[in-house]
Amino acid sequence: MAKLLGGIGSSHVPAIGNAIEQNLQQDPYWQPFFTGYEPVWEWLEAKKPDVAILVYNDHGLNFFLDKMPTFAIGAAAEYQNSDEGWGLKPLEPFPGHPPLSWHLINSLVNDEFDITSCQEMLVDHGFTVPMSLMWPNRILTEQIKVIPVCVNVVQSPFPTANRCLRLGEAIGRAIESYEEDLDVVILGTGGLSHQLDGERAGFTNRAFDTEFLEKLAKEPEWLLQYNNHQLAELAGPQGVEMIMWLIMRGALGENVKELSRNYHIPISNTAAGVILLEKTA
Amino acid sequence: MAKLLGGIGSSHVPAIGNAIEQNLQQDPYWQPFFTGYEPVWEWLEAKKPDVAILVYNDHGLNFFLDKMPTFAIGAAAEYQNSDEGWGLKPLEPFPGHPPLSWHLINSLVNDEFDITSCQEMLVDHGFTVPMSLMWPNRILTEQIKVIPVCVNVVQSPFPTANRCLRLGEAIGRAIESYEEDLDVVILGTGGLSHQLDGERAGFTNRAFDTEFLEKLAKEPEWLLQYNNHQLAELAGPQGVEMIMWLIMRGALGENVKELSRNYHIPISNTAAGVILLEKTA
Amino acid sequence: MTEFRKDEPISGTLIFDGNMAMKGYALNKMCFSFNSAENRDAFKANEDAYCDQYEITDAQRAAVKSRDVLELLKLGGNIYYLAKLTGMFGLNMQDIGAQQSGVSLDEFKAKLLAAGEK
Amino acid sequence: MTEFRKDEPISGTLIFDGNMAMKGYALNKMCFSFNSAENRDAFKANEDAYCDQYEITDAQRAAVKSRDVLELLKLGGNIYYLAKLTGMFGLNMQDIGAQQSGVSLDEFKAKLLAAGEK
Ligand SMILES: [Fe+3]
Ligand SMILES: [Fe+3]
Repeated sequence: MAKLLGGIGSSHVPAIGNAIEQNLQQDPYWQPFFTGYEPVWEWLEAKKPDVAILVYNDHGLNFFLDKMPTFAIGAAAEYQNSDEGWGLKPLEPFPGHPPLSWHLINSLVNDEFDITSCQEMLVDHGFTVPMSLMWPNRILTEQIKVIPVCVNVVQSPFPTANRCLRLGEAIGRAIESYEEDLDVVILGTGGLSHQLDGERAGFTNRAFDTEFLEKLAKEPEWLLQYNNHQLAELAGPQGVEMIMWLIMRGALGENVKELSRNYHIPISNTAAGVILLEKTA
Repeated sequence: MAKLLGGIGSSHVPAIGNAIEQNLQQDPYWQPFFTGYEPVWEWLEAKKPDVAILVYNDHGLNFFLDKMPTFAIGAAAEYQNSDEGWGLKPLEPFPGHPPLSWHLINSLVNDEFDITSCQEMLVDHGFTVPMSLMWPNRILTEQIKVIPVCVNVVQSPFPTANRCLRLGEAIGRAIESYEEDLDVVILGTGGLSHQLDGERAGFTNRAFDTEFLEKLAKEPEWLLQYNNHQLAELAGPQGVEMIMWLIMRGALGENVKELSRNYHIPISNTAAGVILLEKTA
Repeated sequence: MTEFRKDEPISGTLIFDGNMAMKGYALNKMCFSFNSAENRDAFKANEDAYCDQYEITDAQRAAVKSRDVLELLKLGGNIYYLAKLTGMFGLNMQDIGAQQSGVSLDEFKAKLLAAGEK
Repeated sequence: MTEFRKDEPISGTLIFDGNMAMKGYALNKMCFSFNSAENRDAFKANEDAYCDQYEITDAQRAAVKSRDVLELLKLGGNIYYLAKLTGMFGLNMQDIGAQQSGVSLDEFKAKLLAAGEK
């Protein structure tokens, strides 16, 4: 049976992709950020998962306002990256896992999640930056397979934090009911606090992010006290992306151990976080 | 406050569009079908609703398998019809009601329905045929406003019958919480039993359809005993469309009176039904 | 929940699920393109060149050539997109219904009218 | 549930909800087209002709011309699509962050670095 080993929460700021492309990891600006990934690389190297379920948001590459899904799941054999209009060089395509994709879609729709299925899908920096971050030594033939889970945080209304946590739980159940022996990891990306638009552009909230990270392993329901409008005020309208980390957390179930955590301001306009959680039962 | 007056269930077979275009309503083949709409026309003429919420499925015009939503709701000022590839002449655009669309979307997402919002959307025969059927004397400037609610019955897995009934209930609540004084009608379209593909093409099931129609007003939960695979066997894979009538029924709430009903085989490959339900409280 | 995998087959029916979708994506994508009159004309002008653009399999190409709906379904075609292919050649849902159930168009229509008599 | 309509305004922040979306659809659609290098080139070659294709309002056209992000947001632009417009002219998220908050780029970066010191 498939087994979910753990989850990683990580920011997906485009500037990171740039830093990796230009080998800036040891620069004073970047070093405090990349250092947080060392435990993640060790863990992924030790566990060698077969499939990654990558929860992220599209920023206007694959989806437009004419067809804006709340939750979209990829079911393609391969996912292509493409020009987003402001300079990042598109990466090579990423291999998918269609049978597990379809199992997820079937299980989630049966559990009454209203999924948009995508049999062909472009993946933007929200997806490619975490892939480059977690698997820096990319060897195409030995590459991990990925399943994109794309969440609407572009057109309000976004899904509620509660809905995200429950989706995560349903994903966890779906993985456990998949018959093939596969080791799976789940990534929840985006955030943490930041604001790109409005007079308040550049806003961050260290205290709120810190409490979010503190509570994530043992008390994820803590975030549910806030509706998305309140989250926008506390963490910036783009900081609301932290609800995607709840999808990752929900999938891991009740018994979770925090293995590492890092937090650093600033990466571009963003308060960047990373957390590594292992499923213990 | 907005008020839901009633609901209409109706088939949306393309051949009907053709019959209307060519004025075949009095032909022996067509008369037993169109006669069923006379009470509907009288009721709509008396009630003159301001907005119609039209639940239907796209058949490969607006949506493809690359972005296949379970539930999609239109939020456009206008919806265009277009060439579907086999001869129906495209109709003039239909005016929407964006503020009510957004109210629906906001309310439903808050109620944890994972809606795909569509700010631009082509509507196919599944939508245009019911419009032509219910409002045969189309005067553009006095036209009813419409909100499309498009359901996936193209790519399995389809939403469950239960999910559809709950979506309907949530739509009903959303209408009742809309502050502007609007009279609203909801249409649930598609079905009834039919099969387009496979050796069993041409399959119908009068007994099952009759029981469905019998139970719809007072016992809509009757359909929930069947999963979609069972429905495909009983009513044909395209007969599963009857779950969209449950969305209509769910919106009407508990107190409903059946004003009229008609059933006729065949309209093309389909067992065609129409039902008129009035909300009594 | 994996119960869906234990579904009993339905006589004379192929459910378009993930397994079928995985087989037929390119074929369905090609047929979806036939919404456009320009594309239909291009296909009619040179079927092979048009099929080349979509990388359909040889078996799918052969079934497209022969307009064999049952075969196209088995190869992963979805009826709604296939209908745009057959529609281009003047075949409507009753024509292909007759073809799939192995009877003449008149017999197919008669069978449906008979279901109306009961 | 109508509670979302009673939301208190957030200082210096415009939430991209249905009301804003209704204003800005054509503007956002135009900016979404800038994913394509070919479209970006066409826009740079003749901005007015490109804007004509999308039927944006005169106010939106003026704000596009002046690359005024705050104004574009008020007129219904969504930041993710607007970023493709500004990105075309070499302005990244920090450049437009500085512009919107009314400070120089160096001040904007310094403010963020200071938030990192705490
Ligand atoms: Fe993001
Ligand atoms: Fe239909």
